[in-house]
Amino acid sequence: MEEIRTGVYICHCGLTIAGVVNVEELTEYAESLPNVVVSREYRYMCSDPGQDLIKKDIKELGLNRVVVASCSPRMHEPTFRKTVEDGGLNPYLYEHANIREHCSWVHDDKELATKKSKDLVRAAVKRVFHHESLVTREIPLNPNVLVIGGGIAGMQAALDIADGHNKVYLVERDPSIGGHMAQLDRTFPTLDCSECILTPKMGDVGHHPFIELLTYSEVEEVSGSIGDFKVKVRKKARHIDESKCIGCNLCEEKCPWKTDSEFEAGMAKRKAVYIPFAQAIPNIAVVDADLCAYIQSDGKKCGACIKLCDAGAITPETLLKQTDEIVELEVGTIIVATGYDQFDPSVIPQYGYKKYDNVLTGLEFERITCAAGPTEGKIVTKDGRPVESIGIVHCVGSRDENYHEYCSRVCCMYGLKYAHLSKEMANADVYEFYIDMRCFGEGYEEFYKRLSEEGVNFVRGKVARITDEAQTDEEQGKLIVVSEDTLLGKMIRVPVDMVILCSALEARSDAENVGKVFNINRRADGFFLERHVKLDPVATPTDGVYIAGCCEAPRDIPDTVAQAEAAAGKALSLISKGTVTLEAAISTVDEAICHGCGRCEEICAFSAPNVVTKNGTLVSSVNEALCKGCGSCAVVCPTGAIAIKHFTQDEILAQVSALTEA
Amino acid sequence: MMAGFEPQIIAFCCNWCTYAAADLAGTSRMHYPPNVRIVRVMCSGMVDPIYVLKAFEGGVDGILVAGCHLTDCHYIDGPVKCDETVNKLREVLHVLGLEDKRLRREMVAASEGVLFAQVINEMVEDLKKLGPSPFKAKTEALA
Amino acid sequence: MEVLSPYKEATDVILEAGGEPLKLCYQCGLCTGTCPWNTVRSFIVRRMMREAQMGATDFGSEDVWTCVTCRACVKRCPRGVEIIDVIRAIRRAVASMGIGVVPDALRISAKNIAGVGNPLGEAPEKRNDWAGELKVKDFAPGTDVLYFPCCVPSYDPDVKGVARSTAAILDKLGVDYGLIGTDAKCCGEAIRKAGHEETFQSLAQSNINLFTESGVKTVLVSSPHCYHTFKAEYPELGGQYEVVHVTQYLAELIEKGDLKFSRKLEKKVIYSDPCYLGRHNDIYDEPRAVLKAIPGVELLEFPDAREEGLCCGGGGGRIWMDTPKGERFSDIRTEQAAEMGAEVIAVACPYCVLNYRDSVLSMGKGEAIQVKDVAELVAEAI
Amino acid sequence: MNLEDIIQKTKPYYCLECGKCTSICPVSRYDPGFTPRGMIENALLGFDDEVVLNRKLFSCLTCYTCQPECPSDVDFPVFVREARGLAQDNGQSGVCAHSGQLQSLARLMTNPDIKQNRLEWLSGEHRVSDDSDVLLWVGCAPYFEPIFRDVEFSALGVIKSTLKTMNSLGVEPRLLPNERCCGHDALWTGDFETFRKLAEHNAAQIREAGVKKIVFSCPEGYRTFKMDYPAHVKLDCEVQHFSEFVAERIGKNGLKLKETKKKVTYQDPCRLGRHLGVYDAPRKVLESIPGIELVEMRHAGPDSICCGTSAFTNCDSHSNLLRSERLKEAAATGAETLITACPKCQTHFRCATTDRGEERRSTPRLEIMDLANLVANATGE
Repeated sequence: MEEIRTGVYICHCGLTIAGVVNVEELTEYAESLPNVVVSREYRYMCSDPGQDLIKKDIKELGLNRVVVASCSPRMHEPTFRKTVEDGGLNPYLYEHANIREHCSWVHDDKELATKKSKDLVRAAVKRVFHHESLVTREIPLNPNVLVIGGGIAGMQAALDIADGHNKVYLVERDPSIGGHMAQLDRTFPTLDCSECILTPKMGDVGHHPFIELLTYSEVEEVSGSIGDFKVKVRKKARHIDESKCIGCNLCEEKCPWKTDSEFEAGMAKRKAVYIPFAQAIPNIAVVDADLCAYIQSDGKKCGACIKLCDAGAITPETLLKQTDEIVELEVGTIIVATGYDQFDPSVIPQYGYKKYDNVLTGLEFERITCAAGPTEGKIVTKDGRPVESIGIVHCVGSRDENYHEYCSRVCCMYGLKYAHLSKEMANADVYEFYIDMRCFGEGYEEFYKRLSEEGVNFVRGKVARITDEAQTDEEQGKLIVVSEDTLLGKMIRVPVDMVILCSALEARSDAENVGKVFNINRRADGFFLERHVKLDPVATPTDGVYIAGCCEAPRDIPDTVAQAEAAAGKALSLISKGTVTLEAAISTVDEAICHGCGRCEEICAFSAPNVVTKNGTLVSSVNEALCKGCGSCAVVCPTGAIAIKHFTQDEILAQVSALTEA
Repeated sequence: MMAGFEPQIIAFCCNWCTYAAADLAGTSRMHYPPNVRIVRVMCSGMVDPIYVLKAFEGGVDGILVAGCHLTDCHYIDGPVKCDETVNKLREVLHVLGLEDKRLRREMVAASEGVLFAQVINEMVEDLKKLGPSPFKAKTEALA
Repeated sequence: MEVLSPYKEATDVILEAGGEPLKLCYQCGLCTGTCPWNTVRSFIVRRMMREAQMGATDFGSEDVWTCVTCRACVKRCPRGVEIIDVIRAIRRAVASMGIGVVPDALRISAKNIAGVGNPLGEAPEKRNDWAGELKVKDFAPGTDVLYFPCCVPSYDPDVKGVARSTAAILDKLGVDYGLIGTDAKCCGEAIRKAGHEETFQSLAQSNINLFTESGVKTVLVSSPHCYHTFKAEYPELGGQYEVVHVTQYLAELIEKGDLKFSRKLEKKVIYSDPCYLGRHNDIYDEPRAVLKAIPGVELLEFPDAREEGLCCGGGGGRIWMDTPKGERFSDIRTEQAAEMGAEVIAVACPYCVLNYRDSVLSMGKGEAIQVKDVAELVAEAI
Repeated sequence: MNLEDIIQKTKPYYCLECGKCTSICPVSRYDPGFTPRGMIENALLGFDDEVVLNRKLFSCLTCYTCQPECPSDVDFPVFVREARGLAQDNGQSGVCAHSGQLQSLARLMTNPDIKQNRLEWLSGEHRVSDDSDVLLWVGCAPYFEPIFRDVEFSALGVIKSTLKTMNSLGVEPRLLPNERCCGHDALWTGDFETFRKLAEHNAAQIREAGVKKIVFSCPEGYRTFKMDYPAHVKLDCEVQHFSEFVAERIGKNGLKLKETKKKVTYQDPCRLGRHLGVYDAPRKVLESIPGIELVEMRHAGPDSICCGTSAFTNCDSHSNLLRSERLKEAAATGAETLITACPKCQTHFRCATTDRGEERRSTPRLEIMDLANLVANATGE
């Protein structure tokens, strides 16, 4: 075994250390420690002459370990690691003792401070004995980016990245991109038409030379790690020849098989072959195989579309033979922007959703006010009557421990938007039932004030129930919204023609599976968890995987776009660097010891360890690109097979036992 | 209780929060008793029970295990794991008859230099009241 | 269990009566927290606003008549709601539609104003009798200034001094001024706030006609209430005049050096800002400048002076209504003035004079504290 | 002491290098790097470092499978034990499982001043007596309780069952509030200093209490008291394993056992079986429970296979394979429950059966319990 030759360097830091700690005594003491061949003191170790001392000693005295006792390692450990490296040693053969922040600056008894410094130096010397050379590695980063979700977040991120001439694969589950925003009529607080601002972006995405669109597709499997992900995407069969379809929509017009239109929130019908909405990108049809009689009868029934399609895009072959296709992609970074689901208010029976025709969700009302929607933009009841009064119920499923504890952030504002549209389009009396009005964005409070001016009746109270049981003549034939007016301390009954439930935004029902595919954790509320809520809001525990938009938490369009651009920025910054640096002080497995029990795999927040079969036995294997070196796996390892490089048990116990000596 | 007894404390501090808090206490020149020696770990979740047991074997009078608050962790959930380790360890140490206050678990954020100094002050006070660790006799006997 | 349904018609009545600003109220309650009533009794301004929004106003409640229109709440309202307009609208609804009860005292005053043009029920022809031996000339076309003393100094024997002092000062300075004939009527400010809009309209129209016929350009007033209505409300009805409050007039003369004092008033004087001079019209400095200019006067300030000044309790028609002992703002201020060692409470509003003099007497402080209008003090010192 | 002294003391020089030991050694079967014969040879050839500084020295289970087969009667386990003492002095202590906590606890327990809280689990349903001359050895169970919660093992559960059974046999034993680890693991890993201190402390406590008889639920404590203490401390009392204690009362003293329908197999703990030769008593106890069907594993009695780890060292991948093999043998009998009479066997078997990622494992997940648990359940009112 190599002889350990340690050099110890004590910094005066001017007088900030030397004024309290007896540096001469300390230096003399350090030299007496085992394996220490030289010990020196200097006014400023971090200065060039100070660093030169170390380099010179490494060469002349053959040092193979170095300890500097000075300020906090958080300040100068990188400096001295560099010095040691410049001197010809591995930078990890270095240990730092903090005798300034942790000693001379907090103690004034010189004798005790000197004693403490001796302890800290001794601990560093004993610890550095066990240090080993470690190598940080750079691996190349694949510049291609995968974006999941073709809503506003995914589109924005894709455009930002593609505009920098980087290849983006945009995967969307539905037949068209656009997401929830395509279903919205107008956007608060400016009231610009959602379609007008969205469809140009959709077009840009559709035509972008650097964006490859994979609609009607879902990611099935992700392997690898930052810089080098391998992704399997299932491209579902559209049952049409995509290259031939010209989007003429003749097939849909003639198709006799109907079902509720997803895009119209079930308020209108679509056919078995359909284009989801007029501005769909790509503007090609898709066949709902479950509904298509031709497919279901194995070609024995119907087939109207085949006859009508002049372009030859629909043929017996496409309908009967086309199957899902698995596309394999290789990318360096991934942005997950899978959006949200609207909370289903029918689980709150007292609100009568699905029981009363004129109790609607926000998304349904969006379609009602939309000129292209099922009522051609007229606010009317289900049976076509004009609406004279509307109740808007806030916090349906939000801020309620029975459903979702969190605030959905957008409901106050879209509730106000509905109030405005109800006033403007139907001149209706509007009653807005709220708990708190949360109007925090740019122009939002002003919008609220404007709605007050427009004469909206704001009722502070969470609605208790919605009923059609009239108690007075005025209530006959109406829906009655029952609540406390908490500001008056009185129960209130408001008869209205229509009720809009401002339903919560909730995590996608399949968020758990999506989280597993991309190794993203979820909060208790089901949304994806960011790396740090304040300082790393779009990163996830998995390096190279970022999140944007409502999959992370409910948010409005401006925040979503900002977050999408932030996620794109993260990806672009990696692409611009071109490589990924791997942490050196990470977990390592002694395969002779490891049982492959999987406790490490279970506890790791980054999915770095994986139990694999090697030579017929199970053993844990650590993915170096994923491991952050936190050490929790080593704590749970029952056998002692796992060690954290640079923080091994030997190293820390050497330090501990050195501190308990003398 | 010994007159003039000065307890010996080892503090395992996570690199990102509590170690930084101790640095901040230094930069702010907050004075606290020199009875503590800090061992830097990357994460409080990295603290193995053996580190604590070995320190007690060595005769220290008190141990602090400190790291980030639950939501600040650099490694997502290190503090939760640390809590589990410390809680289990506490049960073991209780059977051994060690006073609960000799093992302290704290969450001290990087900004909480004041809290760090306060924790050390309190520990020194508490440990002075408790007197030397029952394991100290052994070290001294062996020495 | 009382269950409420929004009563849109009731809200509409209030809106039509000028209560439009109530829409803006978002029920934060700062008005209630600011309202001075809540230092002596409960008066939930926010709830009145809420009830008006929901058409749930109790028009029979005494609270309809409680507000002194001191404007403290409006000054602070985060949404800029003109709360006084809403209160006025509610009162208007009661007075004009008979859907509630007008308090007796107010009904009498209103009847007097409507009948004889002044709230005291005095004969119109006696309006200028206060001048007596001062022989103030009648205003005629070409006269520089019309002096309009307000009904209270004109008729109330205890307050006549305000008008007489003003006249004396004007005389001494040789100002070309006159009094309008006995056809003049109450300015109507307070009765309008008390909900009697029709009465106000008729008073205003009558005064405007009279002023216009007489060729009035500048009106000098002793009452901030006259000041306010002439300045802010008459123009909409066609009466455009330069309106000057006595304190402004005096301050300007002092500034120019035209007004010289010959006597010292060795007194500690504390000044109480009238709401309609202060918060309604932002006149704070002039009265103080006048007082400071009087030789020997040591000017004290209430702890809550200027923008924070406490009302005397006489605005919004309250001057005609009885306020129970223990709830009178002027009592609170008199007590404060006494504690601070003030010998004189100086005011610049006839309603304030009435209320403070009443407080000083009823509290038995008549020996220690005098209540004087700023004009009275000036007259004493020249 | 150097290796030469150990050789003189344990006499491996009679070794014929026949290799029977290695061929029968359960560790060698999975770990070709571990050979008892090779280790003896290295020692005899003077390659001390090859023996003493080699972490494989700590892989020996000291299970006594080899020694009975040795034509020259070399006591390999004792040779290993002594060599480990030398290894410890040279900084080699193998790879401690559970990060060395258990070794550390034993050392901490040598301290005379500690005031343990080791009997807090006692409740009203247990009957103990401070006058009794029969001692129930609780040992390390209170420490194992939190540490092995992760593998779903309750060491105190075994103690409680033992106590309950003793109570139903009309015995109210004494429990010592200040007993310490018996020192078994310290002894077998070569930490003789710790062993000596623990032995002296325990002996003093027991002498002071005037105990005549000690009942163990742990065969390691039993072995240590019976075979190792006499060489170090003076202690004059009878020691007995729980199985023996119950076996000699079957049919007497009115021990009534409820019918328990269960097909079980029995793991002979190395210490109880090969070390001490107790094979019949546990079986007799099992057979006395109505409804219990005992099926033997392929390797049973003296041929029994160790649970795979001893003294919490070198619990490595080979140990795991051994453990897995043994569990498969147990499962192959068709028994639903594996009965053992040693808490250490349970920790090790349960560790294997609580491994994560069930779908990828071949280790059978059968129920594991201590003989005492089974008996106590059968005595239930």
